[in-house]
Amino acid sequence: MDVILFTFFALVAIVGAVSLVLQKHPISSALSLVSVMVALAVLFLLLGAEFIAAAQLVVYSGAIMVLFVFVIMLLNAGAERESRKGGLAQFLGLPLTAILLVFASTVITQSMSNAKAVKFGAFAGGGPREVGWELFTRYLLPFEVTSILILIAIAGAVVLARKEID
Amino acid sequence: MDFILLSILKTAIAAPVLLGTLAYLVWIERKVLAHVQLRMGPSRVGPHGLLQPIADAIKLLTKEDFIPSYVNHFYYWLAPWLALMFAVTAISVLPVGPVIELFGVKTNMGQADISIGLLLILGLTGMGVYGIALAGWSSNNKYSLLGGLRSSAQMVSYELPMALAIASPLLIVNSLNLREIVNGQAGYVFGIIPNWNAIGGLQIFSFLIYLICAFAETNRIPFDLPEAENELVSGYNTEYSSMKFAAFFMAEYANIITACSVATTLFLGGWHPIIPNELGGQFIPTLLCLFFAGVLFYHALNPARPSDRISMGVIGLVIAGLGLVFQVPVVKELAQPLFWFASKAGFLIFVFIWVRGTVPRFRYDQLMRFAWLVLFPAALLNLLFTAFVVAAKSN
Amino acid sequence: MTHLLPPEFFTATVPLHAYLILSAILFAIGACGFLFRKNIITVYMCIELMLNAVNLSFVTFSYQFGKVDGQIYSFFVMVVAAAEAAVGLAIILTIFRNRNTLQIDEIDTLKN
Amino acid sequence: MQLWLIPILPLLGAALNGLTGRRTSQGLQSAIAVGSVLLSFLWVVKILLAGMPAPGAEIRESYFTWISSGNFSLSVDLVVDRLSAVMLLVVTGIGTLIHIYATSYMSHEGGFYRFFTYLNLFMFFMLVLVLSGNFLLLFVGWEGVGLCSYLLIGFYFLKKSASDAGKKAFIVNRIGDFGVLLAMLLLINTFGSLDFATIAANVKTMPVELSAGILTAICLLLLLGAAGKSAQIPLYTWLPDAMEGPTPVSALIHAATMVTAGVYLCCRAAALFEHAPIAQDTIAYIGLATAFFAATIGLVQNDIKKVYAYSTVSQLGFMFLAVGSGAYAAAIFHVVTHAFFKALLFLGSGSVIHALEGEQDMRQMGGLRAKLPITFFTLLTGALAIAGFPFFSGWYSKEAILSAAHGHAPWMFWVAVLTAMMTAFYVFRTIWLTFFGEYKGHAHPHESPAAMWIPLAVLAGLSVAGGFLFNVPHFLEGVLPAHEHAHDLTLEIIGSAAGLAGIALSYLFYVASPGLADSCAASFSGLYNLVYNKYFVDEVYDAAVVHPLERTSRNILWRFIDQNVIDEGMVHGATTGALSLGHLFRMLQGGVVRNYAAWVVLGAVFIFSAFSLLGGGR
Repeated sequence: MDVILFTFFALVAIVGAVSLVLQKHPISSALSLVSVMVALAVLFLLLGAEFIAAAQLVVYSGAIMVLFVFVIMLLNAGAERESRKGGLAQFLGLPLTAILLVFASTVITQSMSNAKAVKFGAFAGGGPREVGWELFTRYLLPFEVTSILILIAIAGAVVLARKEID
Repeated sequence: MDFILLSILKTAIAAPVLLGTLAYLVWIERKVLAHVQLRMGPSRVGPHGLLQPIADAIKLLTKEDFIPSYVNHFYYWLAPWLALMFAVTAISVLPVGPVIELFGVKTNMGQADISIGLLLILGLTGMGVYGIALAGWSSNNKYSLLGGLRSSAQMVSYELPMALAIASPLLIVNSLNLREIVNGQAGYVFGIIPNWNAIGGLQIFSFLIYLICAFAETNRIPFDLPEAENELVSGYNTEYSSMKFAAFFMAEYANIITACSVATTLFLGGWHPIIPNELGGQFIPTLLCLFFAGVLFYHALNPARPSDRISMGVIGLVIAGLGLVFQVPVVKELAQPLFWFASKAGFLIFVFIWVRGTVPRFRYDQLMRFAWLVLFPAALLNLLFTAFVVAAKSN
Repeated sequence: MTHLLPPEFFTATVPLHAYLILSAILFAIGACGFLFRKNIITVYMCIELMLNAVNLSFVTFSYQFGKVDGQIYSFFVMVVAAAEAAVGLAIILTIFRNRNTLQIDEIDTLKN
Repeated sequence: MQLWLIPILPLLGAALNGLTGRRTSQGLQSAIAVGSVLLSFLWVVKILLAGMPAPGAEIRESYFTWISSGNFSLSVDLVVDRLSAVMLLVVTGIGTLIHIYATSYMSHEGGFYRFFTYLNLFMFFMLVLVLSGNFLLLFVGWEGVGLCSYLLIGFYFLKKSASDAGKKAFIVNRIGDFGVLLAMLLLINTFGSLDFATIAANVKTMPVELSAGILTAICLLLLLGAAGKSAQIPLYTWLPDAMEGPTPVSALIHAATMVTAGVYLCCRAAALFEHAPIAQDTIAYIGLATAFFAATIGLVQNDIKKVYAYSTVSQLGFMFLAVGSGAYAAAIFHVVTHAFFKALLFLGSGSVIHALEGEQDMRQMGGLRAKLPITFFTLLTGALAIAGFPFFSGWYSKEAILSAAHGHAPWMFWVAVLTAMMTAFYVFRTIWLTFFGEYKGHAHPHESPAAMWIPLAVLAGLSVAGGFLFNVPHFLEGVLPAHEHAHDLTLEIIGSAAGLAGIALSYLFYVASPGLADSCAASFSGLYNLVYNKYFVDEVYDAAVVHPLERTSRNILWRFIDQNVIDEGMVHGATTGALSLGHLFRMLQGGVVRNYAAWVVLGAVFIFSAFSLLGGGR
């Protein structure tokens, strides 16, 4: 069961990510990103992170991506044009990322070879209660600081997006 | 018995019931609106138009599926089903009754019983906006686009006060699992006042806020800006016809059902009776049914129309029989919770229709200001207050 | 139901590093997108993708160590991503309003 | 007990006035200024009434850890024991009076709120100095009062002499502060603590052969600081110039409170001085010399405030003499009484100057007895007090000091007696010249308003009765190390006689036969000029220290090091280097974000390669 779920949603995630990169139209990219996020949410569930999975749904695909779609529609962003700039990125981009991927996976396989396998339900420490407990005891200060960060972000967004009066 | 098989069985039971409810909700709404406006409402197809939904279904299925030439086909096709999918999926985590034992199988009355049910519902309803937004964008029509934009902005804005309003009862019952939430509201204050969050839990404010937000989330009057007929010629679904249109329609009603059921679960104590069973709460369903049956029989005896003589009588008999079912020993365990849940949710749905019949529509800026400057602070204050109360109680 | 399927169907497990490699792949794809796409919004979505990949590995580690901390980190990542999305989209709006373009290569006033 | 309120209140006053003074009225400003100081005075009184610490006991409030490094940790704590209680009462009490006085005295001056901001700030720092439980916090107050005195001396900053005097005071104090700093470092090195109590405890247990050298060094350094703050030889030259500041400032800072900080410091460190006899003797010599020379200079000055300034120096010398001869209590006693009568004298002279529209030269005064009766009588009481007229406040403390000096070394006693006589002489010289004879000026003198003469009256009362009202030595018994001196009647008679003789002599010189003074000056013209020009000490300092220093810094430090090495070499070199590097690296910044991202990925690749070559996560 685990294997099937994992493979299916991993494939969904990868296909979504690829289509995010390859799609020409921003809306399509956005929707493929949403699919990636939903798939990831399921994987979180498999890893026993219920709360994070729900948060992934609510925050990422429910709010952030809606914001993206909203902005894309608002600006009526069309398909992008080609440009000759960024030669370095164009030519080195693919090999670089490939090398990065190879290195990363080698490191992972080296260091994680003896790690325990993932069984659904083996780790039940990801419920809202546990996360909330940690969040409000050991991580209280970072939590508060994050709230301040969000406040600042709100103010900045308002200031930026306001039509300048002139 | 196996988990998967059980789930499939439940779904097999639940899905047709849900579809039937969706279909007849339309009939109910039209009837109620009609009587609000002193009309008859659908009355031609079948007795009192009772067969109207079926006729509508046939019509929608057989209509020509007209696709404008300039739309973005894929998303145009995707949008309605996306909307319907999320709307219906959200219902699957709602428990309509306690854990019961049937044929030696212990199971809870509801599809899935997960520890983050409420969050899941929030997430799915949040996803619901994609359908509308996509529909608006893909049909490549400025009215639809405006509708889509409006609905996405509106939904994002109203999700905040909604979540805050939901949070305060959660503080009291202190769980995200819907069944535990309902069980947390069991019991009666002074043995008579139901210990529901909206009444015994003194969460009436968050209940109202939630209800208002639910109106907005489901794009209902007075917040139906995305489909404002007289501004946007019915907004995002302007370009849709036949089954796709029906999908949007069903999605809307499914959302209403979800919202009302969530409200019932969170604030109105789910399936718990309004009067303790030992004080005769268990007889209320039967009595109600018998009362309605009596009314119908009266109409059958002195009918307004000749056809009533039969139809009213038959319906009356059915209802009376239903009333007696609530006292059958085994079925009772299953039927009474269902009755209470359904009646509470049904009442809320009636409120939805009622409001639609009576309240005018907001202006868009009013809508946004209302969300951010009234509901949001109110919900925050309520949450703060509740937190203080809970903290004071806990020590 | 059980006898319809082979038992290992229910018992088979996924090695942990599969998750990590998946997150690495997603991250690499995101980086690729960042390098190749020219629409600001898409580039931005690629960043979100990378963040998600990182979240996945965080959660995986929290599974491995049986501690909830990793999930806390990914929670913080989400929150910061939300804030970042708000500000970033506002910036994009402003850019579009002032320069009427979303091509990332055309916004190069700060060169040399 | 909320000790922190005591210093915070004046600080609040300073903040209020400093921030809002531009807009508020003078009435409100003076209300804030006086009120804050008065409140802290009342708070002090309340605390002391609530529970006067027994001798040797203390009220200690520790607020937070200030410094904690290694095994050395220092906490900010305020301490009230009997010693600081006395100082607190003096500082806040006299401070309140002088604030009241100043509201009227400064009412016609510009920068009214600025003045009171500085004054309240001074009160804050002074109270911190007095209250602090360790050397470092004391040093904070020490520096703060130095700053405030600089600001207030240079209050009329448009006058060059004023700003110069301010600078002089500041710089001279720097030398002393340097000493204190070194002393503190030595203390940390020796005792690993700066807390008074801890140090005092450790000193007692310290073996003599080990302690003698280091303690002497510490004490001498402390003494340097004290000499700087309390205007002792060789660092006394700033105090007379400090008279450029407004008179209330001279009264509060340069007579009553700040300049006695040195004495207070010595008494705080009494435990140390007790174990460093050499340093103690040095103090005694310095104090005696200062007292004597300052007195001689005071004899011939014509500026009334200058006279009082030199008398302040000389009185401080007396206090140091007392400290040096181990009579700490007597020194504090003299601090108290001196605060009374010297504040009185300054305020009185201020009232005279006020009446004469800024005239300070005594040769332009005279005959003001009728015109300024209150000022006259108050000033007279002050003069009697300082002259050691029997049973006036000054008499008690001076007798205590004289007997202590006799106990230390008889010849010191005699010199001190002579000094006391001179003190009486020059103080009464000012009285005669100011209030007797006929008026030689051109202004139209008038009595000062109530806000000015009421403080005068109060201070007059204190300087009459303060001596036997507050028996400080008895109050301080067991707090400070005391050496029993035989209570010798003859010494007292000699001392009082010296005072009376001084008064009589000055009467003879300036009232009975006015020509006598000038003829004496003429006959001893050489000596007269020497003394009149303050022994040319300022000139000597200029020639010996200031000018060489200035020349070297101008020619070597500025012309060579600053201009050539730093400017040309470092600054311009750095800029040119940065510029060329920038030219090099600007290729990198093509303005194409995706290329930057590519660089980032490249870096990531490098990191990962290194990581995996080093064997992955093992």
